[in-house]
Amino acid sequence: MLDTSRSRASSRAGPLVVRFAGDSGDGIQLLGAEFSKSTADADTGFMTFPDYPAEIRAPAGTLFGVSAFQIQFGADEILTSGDAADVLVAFNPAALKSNLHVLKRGGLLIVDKGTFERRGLQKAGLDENPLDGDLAASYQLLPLDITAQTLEALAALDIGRKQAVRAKNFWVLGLIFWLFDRDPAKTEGWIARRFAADMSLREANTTALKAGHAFAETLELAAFPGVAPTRRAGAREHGAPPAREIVSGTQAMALGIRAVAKRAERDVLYCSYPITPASALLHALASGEGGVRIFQAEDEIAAACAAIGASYAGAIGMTASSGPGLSLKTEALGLAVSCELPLIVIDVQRAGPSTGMPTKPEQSDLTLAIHGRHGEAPVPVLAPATPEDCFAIMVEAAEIAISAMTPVIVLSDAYLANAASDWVSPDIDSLPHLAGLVQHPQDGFQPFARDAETLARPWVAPGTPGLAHRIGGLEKEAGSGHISYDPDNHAEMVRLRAEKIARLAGRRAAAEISTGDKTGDLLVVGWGSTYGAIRKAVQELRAEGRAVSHLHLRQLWPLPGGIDKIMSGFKKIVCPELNSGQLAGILRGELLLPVEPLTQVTGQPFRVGDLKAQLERRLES
Amino acid sequence: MLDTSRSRASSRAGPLVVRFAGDSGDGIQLLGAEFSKSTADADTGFMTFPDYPAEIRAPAGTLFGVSAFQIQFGADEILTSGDAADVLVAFNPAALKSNLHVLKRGGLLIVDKGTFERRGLQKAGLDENPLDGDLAASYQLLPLDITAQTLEALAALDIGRKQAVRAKNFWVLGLIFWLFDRDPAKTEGWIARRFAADMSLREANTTALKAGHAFAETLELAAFPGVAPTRRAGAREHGAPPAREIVSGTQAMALGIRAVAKRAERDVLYCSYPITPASALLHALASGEGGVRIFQAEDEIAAACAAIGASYAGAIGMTASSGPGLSLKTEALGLAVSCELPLIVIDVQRAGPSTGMPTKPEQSDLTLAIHGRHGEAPVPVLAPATPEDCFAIMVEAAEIAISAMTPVIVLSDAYLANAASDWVSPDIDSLPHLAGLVQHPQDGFQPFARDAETLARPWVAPGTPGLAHRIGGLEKEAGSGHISYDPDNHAEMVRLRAEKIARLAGRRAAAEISTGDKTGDLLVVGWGSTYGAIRKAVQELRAEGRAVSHLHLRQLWPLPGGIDKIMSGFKKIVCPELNSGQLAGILRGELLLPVEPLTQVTGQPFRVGDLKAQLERRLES
Amino acid sequence: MNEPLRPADFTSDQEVRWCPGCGDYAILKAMRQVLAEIGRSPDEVVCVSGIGCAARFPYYLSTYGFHTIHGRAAAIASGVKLARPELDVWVVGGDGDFLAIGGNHTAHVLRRDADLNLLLFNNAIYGLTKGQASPTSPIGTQTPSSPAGTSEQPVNPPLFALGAGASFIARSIDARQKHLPEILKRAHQHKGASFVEILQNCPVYNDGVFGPITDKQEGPETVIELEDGAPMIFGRDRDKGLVFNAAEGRLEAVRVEEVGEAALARHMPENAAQAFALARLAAPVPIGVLYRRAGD
Amino acid sequence: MNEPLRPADFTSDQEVRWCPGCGDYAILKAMRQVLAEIGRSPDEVVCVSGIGCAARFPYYLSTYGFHTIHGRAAAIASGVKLARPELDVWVVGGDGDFLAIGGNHTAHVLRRDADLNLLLFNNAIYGLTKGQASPTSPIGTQTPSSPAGTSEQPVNPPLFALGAGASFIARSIDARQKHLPEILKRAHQHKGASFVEILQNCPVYNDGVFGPITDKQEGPETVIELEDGAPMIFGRDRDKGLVFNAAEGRLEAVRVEEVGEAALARHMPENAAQAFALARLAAPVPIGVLYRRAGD
Ligand SMILES: Cc1ncc(C[n+]2csc(CCOP(=O)(O)OP(=O)(O)O)c2C)c(N)n1
Ligand SMILES: Cc1ncc(C[n+]2csc(CCOP(=O)(O)OP(=O)(O)O)c2C)c(N)n1
Ligand code: SF4
Ligand code: SF4
Ligand SMILES: [Mg+2]
Ligand SMILES: [Mg+2]
Repeated sequence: MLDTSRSRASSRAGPLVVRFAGDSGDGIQLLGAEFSKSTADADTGFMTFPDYPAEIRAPAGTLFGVSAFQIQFGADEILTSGDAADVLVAFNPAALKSNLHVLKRGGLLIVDKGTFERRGLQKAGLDENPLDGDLAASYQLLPLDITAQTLEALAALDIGRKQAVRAKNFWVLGLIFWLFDRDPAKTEGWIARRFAADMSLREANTTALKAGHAFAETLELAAFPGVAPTRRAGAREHGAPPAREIVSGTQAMALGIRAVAKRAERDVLYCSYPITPASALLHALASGEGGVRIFQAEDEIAAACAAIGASYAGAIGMTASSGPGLSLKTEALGLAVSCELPLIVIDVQRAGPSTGMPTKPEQSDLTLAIHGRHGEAPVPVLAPATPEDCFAIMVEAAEIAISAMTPVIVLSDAYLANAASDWVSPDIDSLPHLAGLVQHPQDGFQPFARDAETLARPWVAPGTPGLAHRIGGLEKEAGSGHISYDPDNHAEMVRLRAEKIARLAGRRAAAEISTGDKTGDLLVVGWGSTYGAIRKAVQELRAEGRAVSHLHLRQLWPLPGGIDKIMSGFKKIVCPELNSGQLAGILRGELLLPVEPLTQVTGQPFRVGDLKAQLERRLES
Repeated sequence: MLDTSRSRASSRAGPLVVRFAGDSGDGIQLLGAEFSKSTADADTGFMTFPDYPAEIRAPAGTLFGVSAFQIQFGADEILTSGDAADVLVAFNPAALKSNLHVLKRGGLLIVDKGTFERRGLQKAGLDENPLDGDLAASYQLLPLDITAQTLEALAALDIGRKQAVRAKNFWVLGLIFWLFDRDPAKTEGWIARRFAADMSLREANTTALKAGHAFAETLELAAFPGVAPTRRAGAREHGAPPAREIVSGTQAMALGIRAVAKRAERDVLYCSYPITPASALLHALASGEGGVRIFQAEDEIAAACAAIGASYAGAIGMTASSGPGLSLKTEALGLAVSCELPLIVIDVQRAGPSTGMPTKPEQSDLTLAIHGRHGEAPVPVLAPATPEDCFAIMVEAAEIAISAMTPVIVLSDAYLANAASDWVSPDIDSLPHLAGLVQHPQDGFQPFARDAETLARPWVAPGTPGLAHRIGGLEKEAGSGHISYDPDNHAEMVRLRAEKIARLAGRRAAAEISTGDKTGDLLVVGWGSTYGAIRKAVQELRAEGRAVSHLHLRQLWPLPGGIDKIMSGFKKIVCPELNSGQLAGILRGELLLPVEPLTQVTGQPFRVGDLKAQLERRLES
Repeated sequence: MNEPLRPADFTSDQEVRWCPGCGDYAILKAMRQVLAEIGRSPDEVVCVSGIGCAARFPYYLSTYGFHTIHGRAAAIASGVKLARPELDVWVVGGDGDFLAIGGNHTAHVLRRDADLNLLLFNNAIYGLTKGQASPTSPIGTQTPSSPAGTSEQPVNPPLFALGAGASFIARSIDARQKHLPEILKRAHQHKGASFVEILQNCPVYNDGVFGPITDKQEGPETVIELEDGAPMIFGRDRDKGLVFNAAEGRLEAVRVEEVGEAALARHMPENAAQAFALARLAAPVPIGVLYRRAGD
Repeated sequence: MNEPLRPADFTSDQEVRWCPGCGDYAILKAMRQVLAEIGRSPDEVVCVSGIGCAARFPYYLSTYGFHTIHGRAAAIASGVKLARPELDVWVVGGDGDFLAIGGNHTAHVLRRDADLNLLLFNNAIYGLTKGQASPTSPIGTQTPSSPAGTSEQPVNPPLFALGAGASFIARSIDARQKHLPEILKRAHQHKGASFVEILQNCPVYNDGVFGPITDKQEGPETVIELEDGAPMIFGRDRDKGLVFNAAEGRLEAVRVEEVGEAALARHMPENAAQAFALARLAAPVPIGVLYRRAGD
């Protein structure tokens, strides 16, 4: 019997990380999703991250065809999908080769040993069979004949070999369920529903699931100690346990967009051209439900323009893309700035420049979002911090867009879009009522008259009786909106457009430290998807007695109020980013403080351990 | 007889400014051009600025149809076309109304009084005839019946009335020649050549010219004292007086582009889509001479892409536009960055955002040029300081593009493009030999191997035997250029691309103060077309004993070496720009110094007087 | 708004700023008349344009108007129509706007058959930017950017529209103040995307590019007015007509007396092949509804 | 390089990464063979592509190659050809690349008739981005972005090319390893822009979208191979043919025995009207050179 006490020990100290890796055809993502659901059902907090291959359908068994899924779950607040895995299941040699580095020393390594034959090894570019080596010296190696076991379990069923082999992900799921003391019943129910139309598939998967579970028991594998249910604070606040769902950043964003349509009492027209990783959002909205219609345009410029047209016509125009698409939209965004139309622009960032690494996360479109238009064309920029924050950020973006009559850019990224955790569905009806924000024309309507507080101009859609008017991208006379080349008018309009955005800083929530004290040795300023990793690293440093705090910006432009005051409380300010120091540069320029960049441009999210080590170094220097 | 002694007095103190204003159909620009030539012939320094109406051909006599031309000339170094005019010639009421504010108090005001009748006044939106008012109290009013005088002079000729009226610009030219003691002979020669094909036009214009001259003499108008010849220093250095020409920024840039083709020994493919004010450059190059071919593309994206294709194929790809076009090119530029191809991108800036004010200068595309691409995509940015510098900057841009295998953005603007002065044609053969910069493949050719010093990769065009290879916008493996998703490789490539650009700072000339001492109370940092106005304002302040110096940046990115050192010598740093403070923001972020913006976003160049007053205020505060 | 609307009701307070003699004036006049005849309130009409002389159009109408960016009017109008299908949406632009930078949006809007009325003001030149060659400039056009004359084959707008899958293709001429309003009205009636090419003279940069067709004298000899179902006849004396050369798929001009009226081709706007031949016909220039998709 | 070149000489060292069964493999094979037959050194050949599965093509050839950005290959290739007219320049892209984002460049390159060979790999889907509808997807195509099926009329690529003024328009099929190389060679021979639509199966996202035409059994019944000057005959038993219905300008399928071979239309690639009819013909699907401009 294997001794899993080492990993048990580590599990008691903190959360656990499990990683599944196999061929694209092995059903790894499905396996991951089902394990996540059971984790949610166990009332345990978690965060997942799927790691797809870039190729559509690479040849089976190759290195570039490997698909992986990682989940971290456990007793504490779970902030990332984990730096390193406690358990790795490798479905073939390629999966082992490309994922082993993620497994902790001493972690549990389960491999499908039957796949480690000549062809499999060759496809993975391995000269020798690693199972013949000294893996067991570093890991708790558990070589199982997963494929064979699955086939054996399904031998009695009337299905072909190919189909039977496909059930091996459920066999592994059963095994893992046993390891973590999860109840397979719900999954059986799901299988029954999912494969209702195909009795033989249903039976095969259910049988495999049970067989894997039984196998683990028979083997007397030492189960991991039950991870305590850890419904996050607040979840139980209001009596009955609220419904919990698993959402990725993409799904949360889609829900947020529907919430905007509801609270603004206007249609949303979501205009996009497919691009990885933004297309997932297009798919999530494609049903056309909830007041959100989609328009798949011929390119990104058309998408941005159609959204502008929709906003001009009184709907809420949204457009989404990734880096190359945002680059293409820059001219159109300038028009929306000049005509002062509400518009929401989503950029799911990926590694650049140019086509770059389309499936990999990066935060390198920030300066483009802030500065990427000719002329003086300021635009507010927001970024969600976590998958679930992708919901709230959309509502905030709409609030800004409508109340200030401006385009707003929301910067998500490939990590946030795909990472998932569970959440309690937000109560949409309790959200702010966006319909109330609309500027109603006063007597003596002027399309470029302004609200005294917000400086917003009125939003009067075509069709409104008696208020027909003309707008355009040439400079406009303040008030009347007529074309004007007057020097002083231009200066005034440039000032007004800037001031309108600058005032948002005062109207919106001030910056606030999210972890730690108001003064200290080191302030770590982050933005976007790095929230979890930074928070965790800061928590760990604080646990070690270091005077470190974390400020996470959700509003990148204009910088939120009070940020200078916060910064003045620290000896040193470090800004970790998945780029070459873009926010750091902006903070330096705006605040004239020696904010230090801490950059990683690898197309990978920060690892908590790396970040912590780097921050430690900064504390010392 | 009028007393012009006041304006004489002022003329003695400094240079003179003459402004012609009339209807678009009055031949104002031609008049201005001929007067400029005579100024150059008189060996007097000057700077001119045409002020066209935005409309193509506005109805005659209207305010928006007014066309103007201003020239400053005189004994000192002439740096701008002048804040205010000593002499204004107004051809009609609309011209008077819209140009009078430019005339100095006490200046000479010549008007064609015959045009001040009911219809003319009405078209100009004037209820009363200003000539009936008290103009004479503020100006030396000289109402002449220009049209009638011209008609009378041409009465003997066999031409129609309409044609005869058209000659009035030459009548005025004759008058002005007399005023400034210029010899009409050369202009007569020019008329003879220009209208060689049309005897009657030739005669009409010559007659009008002589008549105007004679009229001034008859009237015993007091001529302005002869302005001394002031061939600029250096012009006579090399023995025989070199040939002098009048060039606008556009013409100088076109010559610079031809010089690049010659010195690089490669074709230039200049790809563009028409846009004001960049199209003038397209026109200047359209003949296809001097190794520069043009390609008028279907849009700006295609223009940028065709230029990239040309560079990939071993020619020098150039593409030019104005703000909206630069916005559209952003995605393509990212490709050139990623593939490390030489490319020259010219942006003749105009007032934005969006369509803005197409004919008006502004410097508001700087942050777009520096930051306007998704992903980490650094690009060098240069800006010429004067019309003639538009020549040199092209050669420098090419030197950078080829030696560092990178796109380079050159920021000109609507003012520089149109302003003209005279210059001594540069000796192209003495320019650096750009052909020598090309990286030749060593043994074991790798498309992404790098020169140790410049970090440039080799430029190997298709057709080169034995070196066929593939490049693209996906991340590339260092050296081989193969597609790579490796995290460390990506980090390294991002670093290399940034370092390659950063090294230019060291390889190129360090920053240098252009006016004033190395230390002082105030350093004025400018860039681009504001050079003349800033220099003049600083000169005047220095003449008044203020410790002010001027640093003018021609290289905006990467910032030139030594800039921090220079800045440390001053108590205060002010950055005047025709935008909302873009360079100031960059300097603050890069150098962490409290650089103060001094902004003007009116679509107008700085006036020396305004600038001086503003700088004075900064000195005091 | 129960009284009949007049052209003046569609006139904004903005001073019109085209060059004297520009063909755009005539188009504006026709449009105001048509809008009045259609009879919807100015508040229910939207005019979207790109950038160019033509694209100044919306400022001169009292309807809702959006003067956008160069080439993107069709894309923006698509968003307007998706958001507010009940409004009448007109899209106006020049040959540069619709066929150079905006060519792809034009093609896709036609393919999608969104219910927009697209009016192409074709003056075969870039007017606003001072006269460079456009995609419709005839070969040999000398301009500041093509001093030796252009060498590129021009776009044929109706053919382009046919290739893009348009469901309604028409052509008229700025100066034809009877014909043009008629065509605009039919474009408006058509459900789906209507593509109307209006030959427009730019007296400043491309005067007379369409030759004698706008001429009172020469016009009837060089232009053929298409009438649904009628034999294709033209000429001041209606003495010329078109026959269909089936072997080559071409329409050819003949003297009526030579072939007899019965031999003339009849204009069947739903016949795509005929539309193809009409689109390719250079002399006489066909005006009217060249194509309308069957059932549309 | 005096020995005859072989397909292997045009094979790069990069591992091909399309999905198993992708039609792109067959096109690659045909292309390597054709390049060998053409016989120019790989150093004198450039392959420019945009982004998409199809656009990975250049990596797998040993020629010069440029994998650019989505939709812009034609524009970039124009610059390459202007700079180096002596090189053979091929432009490769998918239906999204050439007809969605890149539609305008495709149209203008065809209009200008630059001497480029454009190969459109039409799988009627966006492959690389995981299966959204493309401009060539048939109405009703269900995809993640069109779960209820598309409702937009698709682009007809040869018709689009005709509308743009192309001088050479051809079509072939990935799996036809005799026909495809022949067409590629003719495209290469043509001076001016050659537009070749290659029907390409995407087994992952749009399997069988072209129905039975790639099928060994059904193919001959549903596809007609055009031969210059020859009567248009098809069918496994060569028992069917096309007649030209001049009144409607359509080609119609008939049984040869019913009308007699003499009544069949002959394929005249220089006849634009016939090309128009061929472009619009859905059954049988015409392959071969649909159009070649006279004199070109
Ligand atoms: C992105 C962009 N590119 C270029 C321009 C410059 N521009 C304005 S209008 C125009 C073309 C005008 O021609 P056309 O569309 O035919 O209209 P016309 O003036 O002839 O009526 C151009 C190139 C611009 N405003 N924006
Ligand atoms: C500017 C830009 N927009 C969108 C994308 C995403 N994208 C890449 S390929 C592609 C379309 C692929 O379809 P197609 O051109 O038909 O090629 P296929 O993959 O089917 O061969 C899209 C939308 C991109 N890379 N760049
Ligand atoms: S330039 Fe031509 S198209 Fe433009 S307004 Fe003048 S005449 Fe009309
Ligand atoms: S997704 Fe389709 S087109 Fe792309 S490689 Fe796979 S099979 Fe081929
Ligand atoms: Mg035009
Ligand atoms: Mg495709």
